[in-house]
Amino acid sequence: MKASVIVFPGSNCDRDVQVALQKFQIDTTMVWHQETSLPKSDLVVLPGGFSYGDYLRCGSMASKSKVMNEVIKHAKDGGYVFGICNGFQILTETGLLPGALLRNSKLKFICKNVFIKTTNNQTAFTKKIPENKILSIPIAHNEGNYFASKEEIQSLKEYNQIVFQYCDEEGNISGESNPNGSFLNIAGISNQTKNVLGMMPHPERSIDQLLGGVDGQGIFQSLL
Amino acid sequence: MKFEIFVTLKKEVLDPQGKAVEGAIQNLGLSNISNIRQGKYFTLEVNDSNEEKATQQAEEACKKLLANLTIEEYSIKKIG
Amino acid sequence: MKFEIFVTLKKEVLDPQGKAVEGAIQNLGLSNISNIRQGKYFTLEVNDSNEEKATQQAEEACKKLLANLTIEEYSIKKIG
Amino acid sequence: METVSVDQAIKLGLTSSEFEKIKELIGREPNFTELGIFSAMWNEHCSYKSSRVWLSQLPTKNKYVIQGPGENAGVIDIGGEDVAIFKIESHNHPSYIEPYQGAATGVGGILRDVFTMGARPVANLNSIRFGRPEHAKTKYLLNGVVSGIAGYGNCMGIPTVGGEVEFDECYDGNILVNAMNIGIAKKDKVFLSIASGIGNPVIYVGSKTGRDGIHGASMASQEFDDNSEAKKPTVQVGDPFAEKLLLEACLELMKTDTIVSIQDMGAAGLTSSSVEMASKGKLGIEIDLNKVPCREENMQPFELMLSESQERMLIVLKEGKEKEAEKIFKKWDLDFSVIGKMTDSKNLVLHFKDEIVCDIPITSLADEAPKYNRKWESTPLPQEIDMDQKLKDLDIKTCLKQLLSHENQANKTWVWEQYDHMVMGDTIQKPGGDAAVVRVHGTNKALAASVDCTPRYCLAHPFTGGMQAVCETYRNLSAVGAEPRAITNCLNFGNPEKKEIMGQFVDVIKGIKEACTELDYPVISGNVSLYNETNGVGIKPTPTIGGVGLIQDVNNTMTYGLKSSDSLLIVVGETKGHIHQSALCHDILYLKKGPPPTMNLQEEKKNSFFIRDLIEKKLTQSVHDVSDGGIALAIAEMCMAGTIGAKISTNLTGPERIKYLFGEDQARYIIEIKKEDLNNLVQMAKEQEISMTQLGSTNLEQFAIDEIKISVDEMIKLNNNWFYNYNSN
Ligand SMILES: Nc1ncnc2c1ncn2[C@@H]1O[C@H](COP(=O)(O)OP(=O)(O)O)[C@@H](O)[C@H]1O
Ligand SMILES: [Mg+2]
Repeated sequence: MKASVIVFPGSNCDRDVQVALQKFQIDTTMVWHQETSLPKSDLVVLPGGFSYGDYLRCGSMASKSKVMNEVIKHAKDGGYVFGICNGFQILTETGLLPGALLRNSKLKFICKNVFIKTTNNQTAFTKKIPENKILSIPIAHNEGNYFASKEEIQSLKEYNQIVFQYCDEEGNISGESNPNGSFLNIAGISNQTKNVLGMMPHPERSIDQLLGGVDGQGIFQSLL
Repeated sequence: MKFEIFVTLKKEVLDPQGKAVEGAIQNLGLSNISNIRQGKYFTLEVNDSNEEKATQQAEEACKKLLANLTIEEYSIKKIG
Repeated sequence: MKFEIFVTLKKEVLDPQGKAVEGAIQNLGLSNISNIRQGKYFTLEVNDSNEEKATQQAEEACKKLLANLTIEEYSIKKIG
Repeated sequence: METVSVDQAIKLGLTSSEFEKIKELIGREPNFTELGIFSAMWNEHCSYKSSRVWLSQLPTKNKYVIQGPGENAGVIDIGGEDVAIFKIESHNHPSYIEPYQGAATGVGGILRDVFTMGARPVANLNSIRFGRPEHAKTKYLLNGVVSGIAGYGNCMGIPTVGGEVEFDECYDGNILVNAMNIGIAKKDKVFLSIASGIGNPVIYVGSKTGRDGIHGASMASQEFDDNSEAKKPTVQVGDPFAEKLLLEACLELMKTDTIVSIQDMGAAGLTSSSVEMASKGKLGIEIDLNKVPCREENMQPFELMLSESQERMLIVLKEGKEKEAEKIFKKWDLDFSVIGKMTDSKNLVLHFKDEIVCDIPITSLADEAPKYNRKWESTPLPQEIDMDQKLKDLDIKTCLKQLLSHENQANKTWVWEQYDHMVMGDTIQKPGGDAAVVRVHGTNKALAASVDCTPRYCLAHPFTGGMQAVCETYRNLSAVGAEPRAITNCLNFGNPEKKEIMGQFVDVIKGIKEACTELDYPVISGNVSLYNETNGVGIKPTPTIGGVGLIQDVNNTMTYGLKSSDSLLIVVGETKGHIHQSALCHDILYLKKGPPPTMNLQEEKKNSFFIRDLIEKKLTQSVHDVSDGGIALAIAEMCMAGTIGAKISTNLTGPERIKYLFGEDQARYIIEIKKEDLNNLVQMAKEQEISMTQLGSTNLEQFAIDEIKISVDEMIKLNNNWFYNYNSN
């Protein structure tokens, strides 16, 4: 398994995700956003952080980076693309995933552990996680409030693209267990062909018991 | 040539900021104020003396970057 | 009564967003575009038929909440 | 050349005798640019003119210190090839005027101080103090400051892992925002600001210069009055994105062999950075102001030299390395300009257009800056008063509930949930514990850090308060199993021209000195913020201490949440029941008289060694230091963190029981141990002459003190809600 992690100006979880991938023996290369070609990779990761300072709209400027043309090509050819947090925002800005991520409903940055339910384990990223498994994984974002038009939501449901939903410890998906106002408590979605995943929670922060948990490792294991 | 650009959320998109601002305004006792929506406002210069061409470039900036057409719409106004 | 409100950074205040957006626009090949500044744009309604009074309330909303007068300035326009 | 008047000098914050001294030093009248430069270098913030004589008394060395005060930040050895670099700094005045940007640029400034020395910043902490919650501006200031700290740190991708928040009337018109950062570097890759090499190029990198914060440094050296808001200079707006690029670019440059010295542009911008580098190297410096990258048109020399635009650095390169350096800064989309060179003239020479607009000896700006030995008056130790009448009828459950729900003891999750405290993947103890614990990346060791101060003690008796602040960090570090290594300090005081205030300052320094010496816990960096006064009323003396310690093995760190409902609770350290100046008296009963608790530094040391030894031998289940609210609150906090109850008996009644439970005697810790370890522990304590008392045991869902009972759930509710309720409307 070979992965490329794209580094944008302002990315700041690039090293974290590199550490995680390497922990699962995934051979990882860091790729600067101005590159015009990708090293041969099975997986491309768009890491979390504040690309371009989150100015204008989160992910908007990064989505226009040179290397993104290659990432889009890679996705269209069926390669895996994984966007975490800011990476998810970048994926919606490029159109590889539908919808958009708006300001959190309380207008505050939130960094804490949340529970998410694995609504769909039929993707390359979740295939080793039992269906409906509840995971405890941290979020850390200001704009994670998922929005999509009625038609888009319809199609997300139809093609089974909702992968993770915020829930409580028992798995209830409700207003109380929604940290940011996301539509349908959506925490992560895939594209129709299930080779592109975007999620707001940070699985790379949940792979070490010493740091508070290992619930994120199922995602990396699924990719192997 | 100078332009003003307005980028606003489409009507059907929830506006968490506008909503929060509205709550805050009410708390300030300005109870007559309602229906607040928040958008972005840009001013920029286009170095092209042909108005049509200049507008076209401003238009392109909106489409390519300043607005996210999934959730936003824009309008452009020449101001000098 | 409907108003439009523009909140912009004072001229001498650094606009980090405008600066970053300008860089990105240049990278998109729109090299004629320059001097981008980003501000906020609000629309709101004031439930008062007296224009003067309504404007005054919009004004108050700006001063108390919508604009941070330490670094920003605002302008108000009646639009309906 | 235009001449200047003494009136202009006074407007710039100089005194008339200082103006005379300038003329004497340069042997002529200064021009306006030169006067501006003098005013910036000679103000309190840059020259430390009121504090220097006293600061020099602080102990600055132990076997770990590699670099003490005098550089951008201090450096300590943390084993192997690694060093930790840290400092704390105030941004009080700007944060009062514009809380978001003030706090944000405060974080930005301290980060530059750390990475300018070659370190990658790995942990942010902050100490923030506001006026009464009901004061009209408090909510706005609190929200602005917290989101400003969050905005900058989060964007930089540096975790904010700890801090403190306090509300007190004395900060109504003068909030405190003290930001601390810790970075990690390799021992042989520490960069200093001592320039050398005549002819070496001086380069400017980072963002462009605008008219931001011109005279911010002198504002930080003046009292506020009702007109200050009108007089404020252009507020500096932080650009954390630019700083992130600057950080990466500087660290990349530092890997090459190109840098002679490097210095961030902080207070008084280009002036202080260029003068300090030249002064330390005993050289001259020549700058062509035409080459300074500008954001605005028609900027004048005075403005260019005094601007406090953020995210800028000044670097002296080895000759011929300009191209190599430029390539790196261009890659990161930053401005780069060769603006001058080091000279042998020993003067600061500035060119603008085709003129020389400044030519003054560096020594006159630095070494010859005024130094005042201001009048001071020591604060005597207050007498104890008899409080038994007031204490005897108090209901313990009510007291505990009031303390738990008081803003100063309330759970601060609302604050630190806004900070990304996990990014970089090494946060082992997040905010909420006694001290933050951050692993040294790629190793098995960790740094622990804590910032503390108890201003009510400092006001009552500054000497004791100074000692106590140092000891509280020492205890917090010990409680997580770290060996305390060194501190940084931020001394926030009122107007030093008043002898009582100057006396507080002197007493606090003496207290810090005493504690640091005894504990072998020196000061390696710091900052002084004076004139925290509005309309003649000063703040309580607030010497914020940031302590840093080392944990050799990350698996040997300790937390304070109770772990099991079948263990014993023990207090280590002697309980005498010192209730004067306690949180209970001060915040709940409004009894503000009397002396703070007595410090016993020998006990502090002994007990800390004992606790660390227990943690290392895995004889404790949890450890918590006893501070505000005494034993009662300490145990309550352990219960809430572990959602397990406790049951203790005092065998006391009336005022004695209140004093026992809520008294704030120092040098104490509560530990949770397994029953079977008790005998062993008693033996160890006896051998080491440690005072240790069994309090009781852990329990299921209740905290029971003698006959008094409260459920852990109820305590959690009381403790968790304050910030959410306060900020919900
Ligand atoms: N401004 C803040 N930023 C981050 N963490 C904070 C802040 N204020 C308090 N905390 C955290 O909350 C916990 C409790 O703080 P405090 O009551 O000052 O503890 P102590 O008295 O034990 O030092 C600590 O872990 C501290 O780091
Ligand atoms: Mg504290």
